[in-house]
Amino acid sequence: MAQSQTQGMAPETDEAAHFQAKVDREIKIEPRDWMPDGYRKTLVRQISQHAHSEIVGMLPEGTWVTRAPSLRRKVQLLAKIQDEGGHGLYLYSAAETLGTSREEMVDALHEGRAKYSNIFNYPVLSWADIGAIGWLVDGAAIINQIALCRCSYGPYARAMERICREESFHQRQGYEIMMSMAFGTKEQKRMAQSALDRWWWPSLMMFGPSDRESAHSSQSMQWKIKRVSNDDLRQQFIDMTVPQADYLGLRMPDPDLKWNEERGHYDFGEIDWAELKRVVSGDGPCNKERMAARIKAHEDGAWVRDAAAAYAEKQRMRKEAAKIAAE
Amino acid sequence: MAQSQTQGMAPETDEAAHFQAKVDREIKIEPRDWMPDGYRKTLVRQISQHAHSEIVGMLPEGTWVTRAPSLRRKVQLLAKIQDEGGHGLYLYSAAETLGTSREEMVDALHEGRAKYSNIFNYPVLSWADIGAIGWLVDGAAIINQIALCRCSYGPYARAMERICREESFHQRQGYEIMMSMAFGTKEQKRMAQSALDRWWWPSLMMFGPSDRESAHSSQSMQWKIKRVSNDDLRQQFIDMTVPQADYLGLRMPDPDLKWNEERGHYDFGEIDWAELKRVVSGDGPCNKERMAARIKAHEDGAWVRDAAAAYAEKQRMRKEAAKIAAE
Amino acid sequence: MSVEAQREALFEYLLRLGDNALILGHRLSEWCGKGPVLEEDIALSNIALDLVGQANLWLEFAATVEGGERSADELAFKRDVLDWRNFLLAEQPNGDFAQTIVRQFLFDCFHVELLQALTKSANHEIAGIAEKALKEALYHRRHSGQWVIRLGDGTEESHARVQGALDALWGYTRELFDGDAIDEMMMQAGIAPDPGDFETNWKNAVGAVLAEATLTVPAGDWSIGGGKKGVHSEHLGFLLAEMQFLPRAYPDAQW
Amino acid sequence: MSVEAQREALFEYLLRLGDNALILGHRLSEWCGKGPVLEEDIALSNIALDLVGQANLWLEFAATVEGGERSADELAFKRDVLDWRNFLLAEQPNGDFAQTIVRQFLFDCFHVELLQALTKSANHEIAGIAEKALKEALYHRRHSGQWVIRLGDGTEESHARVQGALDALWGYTRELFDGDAIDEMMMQAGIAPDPGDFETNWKNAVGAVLAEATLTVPAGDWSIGGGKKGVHSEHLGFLLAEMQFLPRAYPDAQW
Repeated sequence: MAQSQTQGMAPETDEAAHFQAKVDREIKIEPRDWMPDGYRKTLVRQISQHAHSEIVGMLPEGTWVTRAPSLRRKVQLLAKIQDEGGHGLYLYSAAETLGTSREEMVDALHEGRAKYSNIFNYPVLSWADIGAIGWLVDGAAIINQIALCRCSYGPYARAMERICREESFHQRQGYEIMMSMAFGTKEQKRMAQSALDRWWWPSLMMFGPSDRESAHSSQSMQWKIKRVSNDDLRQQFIDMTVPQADYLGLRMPDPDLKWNEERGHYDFGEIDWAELKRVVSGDGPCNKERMAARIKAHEDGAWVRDAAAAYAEKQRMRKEAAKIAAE
Repeated sequence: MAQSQTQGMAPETDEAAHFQAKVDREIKIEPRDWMPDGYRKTLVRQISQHAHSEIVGMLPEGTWVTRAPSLRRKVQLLAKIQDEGGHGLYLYSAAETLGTSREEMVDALHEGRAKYSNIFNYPVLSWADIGAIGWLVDGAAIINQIALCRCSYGPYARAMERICREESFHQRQGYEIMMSMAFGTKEQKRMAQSALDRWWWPSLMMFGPSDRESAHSSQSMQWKIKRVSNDDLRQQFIDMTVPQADYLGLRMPDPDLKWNEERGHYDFGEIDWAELKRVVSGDGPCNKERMAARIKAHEDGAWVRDAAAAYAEKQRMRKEAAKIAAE
Repeated sequence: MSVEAQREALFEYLLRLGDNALILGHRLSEWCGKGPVLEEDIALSNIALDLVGQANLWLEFAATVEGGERSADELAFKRDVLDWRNFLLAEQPNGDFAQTIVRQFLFDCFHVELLQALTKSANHEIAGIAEKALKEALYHRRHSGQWVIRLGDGTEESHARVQGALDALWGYTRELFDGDAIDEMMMQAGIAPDPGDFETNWKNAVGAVLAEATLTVPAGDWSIGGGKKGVHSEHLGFLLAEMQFLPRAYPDAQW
Repeated sequence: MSVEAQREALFEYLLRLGDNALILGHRLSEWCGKGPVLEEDIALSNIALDLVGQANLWLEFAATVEGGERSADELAFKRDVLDWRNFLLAEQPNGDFAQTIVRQFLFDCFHVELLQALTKSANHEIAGIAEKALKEALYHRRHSGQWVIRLGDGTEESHARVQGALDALWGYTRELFDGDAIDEMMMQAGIAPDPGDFETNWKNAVGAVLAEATLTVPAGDWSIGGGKKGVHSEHLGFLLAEMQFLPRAYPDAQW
C-alpha cells in the first residue's frame, strides 16, 4: 500500500484535502478509502489498545467467576466476560480492516509495545469489586464509547455502537450488584465502600491525561477519531456517577468533590497523575501478573493453534486431492 | 559382595547354618553379617515398600493440611506428616544398610516395580477421614510394626521401635479427631460414619492376603523377618478396634461382625480379596494420582537436586584447591 | 411405592442432573481468560454459561420437589461434598486443553443421549428443561467433537496429548451407564431412561469421532464410580471450597 | 492517647505478627509431599509448623487483648480478606522451589531482625513469644539462606531461576520497612521497634548471602504494599477460601 506520508494539521495533497472534507462533512471513512498514514496509525493504535483492554479485562473478572455468590450472578458474570471476548473480536476485526493482523497486534501487546486500559492493573479484592467494575469501569468506558460511535472511521464507529449496547447492560448489572451490597449487611456495605474507595480514582484516570497534557488530542479531534476531550468526558462521568453513589449511600473518596452551582458541574480533587503515569508505564499493582497471565495463555495454547492449523491444512490438501481425482 | 546363592528352608552351608542359629537365638543380624541373598532381598523389598508407604502416605493427608479446621489441628497434622517423612528417612537408611541406594529404591517405586501400602490409594474425602486414617490406618500399622520391632534384622527392628512410639501418638490423635466428630454435630457424626464405612475394609486389607494365600510367609517366619501371621495380626486389630468404634457410637460396616465367646475373638465378614488384588495391582481409586504426584514432585525437583550436587562439588573443589595452595 | 419415596427419588435424580451441569460448568469457567485462542475462550465461557443455566433450572425444580425448604442457590452453595451427586468425570481438573476437551466430549455424547430421552419424560417439567438443554448439548457436542478431530488429526503433539487425555479419563465413563435403584424408579415411572440403554449409542458416537480423529479407543478396564452416591474424588472438595466461599462466609447476605 | 486506642493499636499490631506467620506457614504447608527431595519436604513442613505455631501464640494474645470476643481460631478462620494484615510477600504463591525459598529468605531476614527487637519489648508477653520464635527464625534463615547460596551458585538453571524469583519478589520487600501510625504507637510505647530501623541490617544480611550466591540485588524500583491495611493481592482470597472452608461450612462444630 503506497501512501503519501501526510501528517500534521493541514492537508497537503488533493487526496488529503478530499479526505478531510469527507471527515468534515461527517461522511464515514471506509477501509478502501484513501487515508493519511497518521490517521491509519492512530486508529490501529487506538482500536488495538481498545481490543487488548477487552481481553485483559477478562482476567480480573475471571478471578471471581469461580466465586460468584449465586447461580444468577455466576451466569451474569460468565455472560459478561463472554461479551468482552466478543468485543475483543469485533475490535480486532475493525483494526484488521486497516491492514494490521490480529497476530501482529497480539504480539505487540505481549512484547509490551501496545497498551491496554490501565484500570485492569488494579486487583479485584472482593465481590463488591465486581459490582464496582461494572458500575464505574464500564460506566466510564461507555462515556468514552458513546463519543466513539461518531468516530469518522466506519468500522470502528459501527463496532462501538454494538459494544455500547452491551456495555450499558453490564453497567446496569454492576450497579445492581452495588445496590445489593450497599443495601445489604454491614459486611456487604463495607465491601461496597472499600470497592468504591479503591476503584474511584483509577476510573477517573481511564479518561487519560488532562487536556493540557494529552499528546494526540488536537490531531485526533480534527480527524474526528476523537470527538470529545478527555477532561469533558471525565466531567460527564463524574456528574453522572456522583448522584448514583449518593443513592447507594456510599462516600466518595474525594474530600474536594462538591457541586458547583455556577459551572453546573461537580468540582473534584486533583488526580494523582504520577500514579497514572506509573501504572500506564507498567508499575501498577497487577501489570506483571496480567501480562504474565496473557502470555502464559498464549504460550500454553500454541500447540492447540498449531494443531488447528495443521488440521485445516490437511483438510485443504484432501479437498484439493479429491478435486484432482474427480477431474 | 560375593555371597552364596542360598535359598529355601534348610541352611545349606556353614554360614547359612550359623546365620539361622543366630536368628533362632534371637541375636540381631547386623549389616556386616553374612546373610542369605533371599533374606537380603526380602528385607529390601519389605523395608523399601514400608518407606515408600510413608512417603506416599504424606499425599492423602497433605490434601487436608490446607483445610485443617483449627490452628491446633493444623499444627498436629503438619507434625504428623513431618514425622512420616522422618519415618521414610529412617527406613530408607535401614534399607541402604543392605546395599541398595535410596535412588534405586525410589526409581523402582516410580517405575512401578516397587509397591507401597494399598491403603493410600483411597481418597480422603472429609476431615473425618483424617481422623479415620489416624485411628484405623495408623492403628493397623502399629500392630504390624510392634511385631516388626522383634524382627531379626537389627537396623529394621531399631527403626521400628522409634517409629512405633510416634505412630501410637498419631493413632491417639486420630482417635481424638474421631471423638470430636462422632460426639459433635449431626453433620460431623455423619462424616465420621462415612469415613468409617469407607476406611474399615481397606484397613483390614492392610494386613495383606490371608495366611492361606500369603506367598512369602513361611520363609519370612523362619528368618524372623515376620513374627506373626497376617491373619493373626488382622484379628488382633479387629479385636482392638471394635470396642473403640462402639465407644464412638459408630456402626461397623460389616453385618457379620460379632463377638465369638468361644474363640475369644470377633468373627467378621469375608474380605473382598478381588478388590485388594485390584488395588494392589494398580487399579484402585487413586493409584494413578498418587504415583503421578510423586513422579511430578521428583521431576519438578530434579533441577534442585542437580543444583545442590553441583554446589557440593564446587565446594569440594574449592576446599581441595585451598588445601593444595596451603601445602 | 410410597409417594414420599417417589418424591425423594425424583429429588435425588434432579440433583444428579443439576450437579453434573453445575460442576462441569464451573470447571469450564476456570478457563476464563486462559483459552488457547480468543474464539475458544468465548466458546468455553459460552458452554459454561449454558451448563450453569441448565443447573439452575434443574436445581430450581429439585428445590420445588423437595418442598421449598431450600432454594436452588442453597442447594448449590450450601451442600458439602458427601451430598453432591455429579459423576466423577465432571469434577476432574481441567488439565490442559486436550484434557478439558476430552472430558467435555465424553460428557456431551452422554448428555445428548440422556436429554433426548428426557424430552420424552412423563414429567412435563423435566421434558421441558430437557428440550431446551438438548439444543445446547447438541452444540456442545459438535464443538467438542470438532476439537477432538482437530487435535487428534492435527500435529504429533496434539495427537499424543488428546490420546493421553482419553486414556486418563476413559475409566470415568463406566459410571455414566451404571443404573442404580434411583434410575430404576425413574424408569418405572416413565420419568427417565435406563442409562444402560444408550451406552451403545454413546459408544458409536464416540467411536465414530475417535476414528475420524485417528485416535484409539482405550483398552484398559480400570474404571471408577461413586459420584451418584456421594463418593467423590479428592478434587471436588477444593472446587466447593472456592465456589461456596461467599454464601458460607456471609450466610445472612443477599447478593 | 486513650487506653482504648492503645489497646486497638496493640491488637492490630499482633494481628500483623500472627497473620504473617499464619499465611506464610499455610503457603509452605501447600508443599506437603511435593518437595524436591525428602529432606526438604520435611524441612518445609517443619518451618510451616513453626510458623503456624507462632501464629497461634500471636493470635491467642491478640484475642486476649481484644477482650475475648473472638478466639485465636476465630481470628484465623472467620476473617475475610479485608481484615487480614499480613504483608503481600507472605501470600504470594509458591511458584517453583526457587520462588518459595526466595520468599522465605527475604522474610526470614526480616523476621530475625524484628523478633530480635521484640525480645526487648516492654510487653513481657510479646518479649516471651519473640524469644521462642527467634530461635526458630534463626534456623529458618539459616535454612533458606543456605538454599539461596546453593541454588545461586549451583547450576546455570538454578541460578537463573533463583535470580528470576528474586527479581519478581523484590518489589514486595519495600512494605516490610514502611512504618505507619500503628508502628509509631508501638514504638512510643516501647512495645515494638520502628521497622525502618532495621532496614539496613536486613539489606546487609540479604546482600551478604546474595553475594555469596553470585546473585544480583535487583535494581528496579517497582514496589507494592497495602497488606498492613488490608489491601491485598488477588491471591489471598483463594487461600482463605480453602483454609477457612470447614469452620465456615460448619459454624457450630468443634473440631
